Amino acid sequence: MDRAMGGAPAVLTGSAVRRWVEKSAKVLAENRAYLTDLDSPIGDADHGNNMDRGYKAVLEKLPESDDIGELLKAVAMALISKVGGAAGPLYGTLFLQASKPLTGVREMDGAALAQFFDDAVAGVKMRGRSDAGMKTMLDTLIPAAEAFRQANGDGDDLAAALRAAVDAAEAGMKATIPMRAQRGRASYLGERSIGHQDPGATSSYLILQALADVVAEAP
Amino acid sequence: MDRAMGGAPAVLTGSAVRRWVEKSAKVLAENRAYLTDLDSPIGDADHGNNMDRGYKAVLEKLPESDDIGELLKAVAMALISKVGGAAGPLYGTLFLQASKPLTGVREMDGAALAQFFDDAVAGVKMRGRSDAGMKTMLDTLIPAAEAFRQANGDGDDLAAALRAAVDAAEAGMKATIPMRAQRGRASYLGERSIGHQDPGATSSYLILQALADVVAEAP
Amino acid sequence: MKKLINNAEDVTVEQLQGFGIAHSDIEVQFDPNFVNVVGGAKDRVAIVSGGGSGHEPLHGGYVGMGMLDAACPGQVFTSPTPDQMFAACKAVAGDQGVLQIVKNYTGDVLNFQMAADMLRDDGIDVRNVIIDDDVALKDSLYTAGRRGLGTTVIAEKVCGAASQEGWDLDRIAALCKKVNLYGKSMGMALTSCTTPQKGSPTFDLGEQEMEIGIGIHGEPGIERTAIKSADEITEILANHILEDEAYTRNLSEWNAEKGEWVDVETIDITFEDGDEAIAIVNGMGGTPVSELYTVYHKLAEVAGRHGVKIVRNLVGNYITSLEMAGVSITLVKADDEILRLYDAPVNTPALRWGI
Amino acid sequence: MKKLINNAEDVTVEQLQGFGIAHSDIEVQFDPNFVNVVGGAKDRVAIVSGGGSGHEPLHGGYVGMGMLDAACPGQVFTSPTPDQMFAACKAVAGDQGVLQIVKNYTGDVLNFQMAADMLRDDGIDVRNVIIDDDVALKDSLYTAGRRGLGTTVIAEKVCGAASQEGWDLDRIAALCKKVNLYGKSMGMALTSCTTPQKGSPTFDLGEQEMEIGIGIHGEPGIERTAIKSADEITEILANHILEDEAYTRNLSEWNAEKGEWVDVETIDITFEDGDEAIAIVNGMGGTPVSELYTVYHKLAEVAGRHGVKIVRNLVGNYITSLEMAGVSITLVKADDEILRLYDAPVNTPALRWGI
Ligand SMILES: Nc1ncnc2c1ncn2[C@@H]1O[C@H](COP(=O)(O)OP(=O)(O)O)[C@@H](O)[C@H]1O
Ligand SMILES: Nc1ncnc2c1ncn2[C@@H]1O[C@H](COP(=O)(O)OP(=O)(O)O)[C@@H](O)[C@H]1O
Ligand SMILES: [Mg+2]
Ligand SMILES: [Mg+2]
Ligand SMILES: [Mg+2]
Ligand SMILES: [Mg+2]
Repeated sequence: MDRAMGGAPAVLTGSAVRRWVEKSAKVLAENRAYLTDLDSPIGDADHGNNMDRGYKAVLEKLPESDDIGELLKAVAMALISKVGGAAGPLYGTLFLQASKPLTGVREMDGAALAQFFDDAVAGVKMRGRSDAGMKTMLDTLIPAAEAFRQANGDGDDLAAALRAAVDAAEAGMKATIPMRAQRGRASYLGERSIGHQDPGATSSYLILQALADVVAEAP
Repeated sequence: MDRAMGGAPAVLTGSAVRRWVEKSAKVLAENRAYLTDLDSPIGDADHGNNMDRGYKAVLEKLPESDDIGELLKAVAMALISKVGGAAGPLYGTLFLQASKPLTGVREMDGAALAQFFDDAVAGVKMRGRSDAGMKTMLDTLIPAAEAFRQANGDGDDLAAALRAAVDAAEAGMKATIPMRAQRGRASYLGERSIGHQDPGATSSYLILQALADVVAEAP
Repeated sequence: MKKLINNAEDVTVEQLQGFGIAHSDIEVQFDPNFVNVVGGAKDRVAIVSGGGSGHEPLHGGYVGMGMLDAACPGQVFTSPTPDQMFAACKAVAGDQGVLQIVKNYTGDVLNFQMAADMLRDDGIDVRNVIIDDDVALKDSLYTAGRRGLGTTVIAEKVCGAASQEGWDLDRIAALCKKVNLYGKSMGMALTSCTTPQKGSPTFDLGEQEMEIGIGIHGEPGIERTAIKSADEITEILANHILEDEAYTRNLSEWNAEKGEWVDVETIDITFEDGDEAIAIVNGMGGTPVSELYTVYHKLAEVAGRHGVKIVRNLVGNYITSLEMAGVSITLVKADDEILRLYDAPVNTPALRWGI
Repeated sequence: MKKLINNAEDVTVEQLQGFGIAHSDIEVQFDPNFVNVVGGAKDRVAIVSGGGSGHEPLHGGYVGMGMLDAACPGQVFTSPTPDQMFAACKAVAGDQGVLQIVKNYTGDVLNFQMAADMLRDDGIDVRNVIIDDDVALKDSLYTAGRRGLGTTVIAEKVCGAASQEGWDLDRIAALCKKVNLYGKSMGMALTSCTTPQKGSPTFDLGEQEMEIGIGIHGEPGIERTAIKSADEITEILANHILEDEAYTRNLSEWNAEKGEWVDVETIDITFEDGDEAIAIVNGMGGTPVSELYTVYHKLAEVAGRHGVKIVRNLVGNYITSLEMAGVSITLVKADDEILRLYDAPVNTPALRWGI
């Protein structure tokens, strides 16, 4: 990884993306029961299992390549073919949509990563016919994408901008607690969905945090 | 009721038999849950309901007659047609068998009652292919019949002889606790039937006690 | 108690009312309660069974063309009364007589025998065949004998088909006895059931415990053990069945010459290498049918290992114990005659094919 | 957790293996997992459905002559993946195309749409019809819309019969949409179910509580109330169905001309005096079938009070939620066309008649 001043990497390389995917798989495995428990009171008690199963498949399918577009497309296809449920197509589309402009790209700077987040959000919105405030993964992803773009514009290095994104993601995730769900299974509960943290918003937070960690730990 | 010295009745009249039936119905209704609970660990949790349902039907069918044979036959037929399970045919046969020599009889002395108990026991043994020590109602009925015959032979009055029968019945009932069942549903449990009081032995005890009470309270 | 009922006292009647209007080929009668096919059995042998309620679809669900002509439902887990059986048999019997198929529980046996006596007095020819196929119980001397389990369903199906073919009463009774000797079953429970009358579980079973060798009345089984995997459970049940030795006992039977009920020594078959069988993997009421397929998968393997080939199967809830979770396995050795009769058309609420 | 399973991770595969060997007319494929009729749909439209496992007999139990040609089982309560659906449709489709019958859950809809896109790219003509019949949910703007419940079973039956009659794809798709507009359902739970993966109940329900307006994934319902009698529960569910107003929502549909998925405004029927209906009184998996008859009895009365006559009924476990105790009611308005197709022969593990 190239480093800007202070030793923080200035770009995200293909190998860092691979480490991100591996770290995500590890974190989702560790949080499997937690995510499934979150999916119990307002869902069908499978989100942790879905994500864990999906990322296990991702690890098996991940190519040796450093082409970020190829890597993210592989993530997308593995999730689409292994997760099922709502999360499979949604996370699948997130990575598929975001991977499109990245074919042949081997490192991403801050601007590219900001675009990546925006594309990711757009993919989920399109697939899920959903938006901010509906108590979904978008309530994590949208503030994270905005915070990243802001911090990057303010001149923060990658690690700092990702920290800002993760902070916004965490706030967004927690903000789902008082929300009334309008999409996904939780929406069936109406008022009774209030008071519970959204499982998809939580898995999105964990995946973003994995990215920030990978960049922060970068050699 | 005719009375021997001391005011205790010397014979059991038809109207006393009717009071016995009514008292039995009352006692079985009161002990419905108790008998059903006894039938849970070693049976199918219905004995109290069976007996209560049966005696409710008996009350409806009981003729105005003072003919003891007619009364007891009515008891038998109502039990047979309303109880079902093992208890229905067994109690039904008990009363049917014992009623046979009593057609046209309007009062029973001690000797007649001793015969009644023996016939009752014979009826159950025949219908159930069972005997003492198998953890059934016979473990109450057999010692009661024997104690009654003994006390009556010793010159006890009806009330005293019935008290002796009830005491023997109680002991017999309690003696079913350590027994291993060899008939009825409890026999399926083998060793595990040990340690539980038999529900049928208990309902037999309650019915005998009702008779003793009726005779003791007799006006 | 969590049940879809109105009044614990009346559940049987409530349910029969719904059953009656749901199935237009079947009539439901009250006081005494029984279920019968419209039209009865006229020119053929009537096949009648019955038992406590709570085992649905047994027996009412098997009333219909090619199976039972009438069924007598008792109170929950309580055998029906002789007057029900008498009325049911009278309602459907033509001049060919009645076969009573009786599961071996003290209450069922005694009540059906009383009913048979009443019918005989009334001039109706009646045979009374006991089904006692539960291999969990080894001895008959110190117990009430083996209970009637899933073989009952096959007996009802096969005898119903024989009646449709016009067999006479003695031949159908002999067939029914053969099916009983050919059939072996064993069950287990993961949970107790709760009868409406009692309102709490009949027995307590820890979260890590199961009961092996249960009957169908919520009564505890012959052994309580730590919970095991579906494959292990299936091995236990299937091996008991497949390795069961020839079971000898006396079964009560009406002797027309002597004019009394007599004990007849009766000996089961044992399964042999090369046998074909009809299998039932039966849910006890509260187990999802999907789980039964895991059991079926293992059962086919264990049977195969013993040289027994399953040529027909029923996987589902056929003889239940209210909402109990658990499974029973039945294997009935199948010869050509049994298979042909089994395959014959049947049209009942719970079993239907060929029509 | 008390289940007849070996490994919580593999339950779906374990069960499919047993299902495959139990039913000789049906094949089971693995990796990707699906169930298909031997021979596929060659000269007629293939009917395919699928969804999470745990709802058995839905959908695999409805694969067979006159109903589904293939079914894709997902993990327990998790919709299957597009590659399963793609492979299943490829396996059974002839040159008449494929109808996908999709229950309206976000995951099912998204995955089936992705599969439809893949199939279209592969040159297979595909229609995708959504079933959203759960009247418990009133609005579609602030929710994921009404869920798919029991009407799915009738849609599968009727479309399977139309395929046997040789209808073309557009006509069957129109029929399927009609059945959806004609069908309304609502369910309730007395207990939660437990998924094998989680191992403990999905939601907690007190001994005196019930959930009204549940789906089929062990998700809580729209309201929690004190437990009521079977008659009261039936009144609530039946009245919601019978008095449901015309429900308007957008359903996603492939527009071949535009080459994209478009929203089509769709409006349900309301039940009117004089209507005939097919009724399902469906057990959620852990409720004895006997109790369902009490519900059916009351349902027939309530429907009659609204002038609706039940002309066909299914009483049993047809679309379940593992071992959940509870019931759902479905009424599908039946015109002559629907009735004729409903009555046509069907031979599947879970539904069979006329053959
Ligand atoms: N329409 C949607 N748009 C965005 N996210 C959604 C949508 N529907 C559901 N989700 C997300 O998916 C998560 C549930 O995923 P999961 O439990 O794996 O799928 P399912 O709901 O099919 O069981 C929810 O917590 C929510 O964050
Ligand atoms: N063969 C028998 N002889 C005598 N008594 C018996 C016999 N079998 C059962 N019983 C009695 O019947 C009682 C059970 O009656 P009940 O519960 O009403 O019938 P069931 O066992 O059919 O449910 C037992 O407790 C026992 O006392
Ligand atoms: Mg979920
Ligand atoms: Mg009992
Ligand atoms: Mg009983
Ligand atoms: Mg799910």
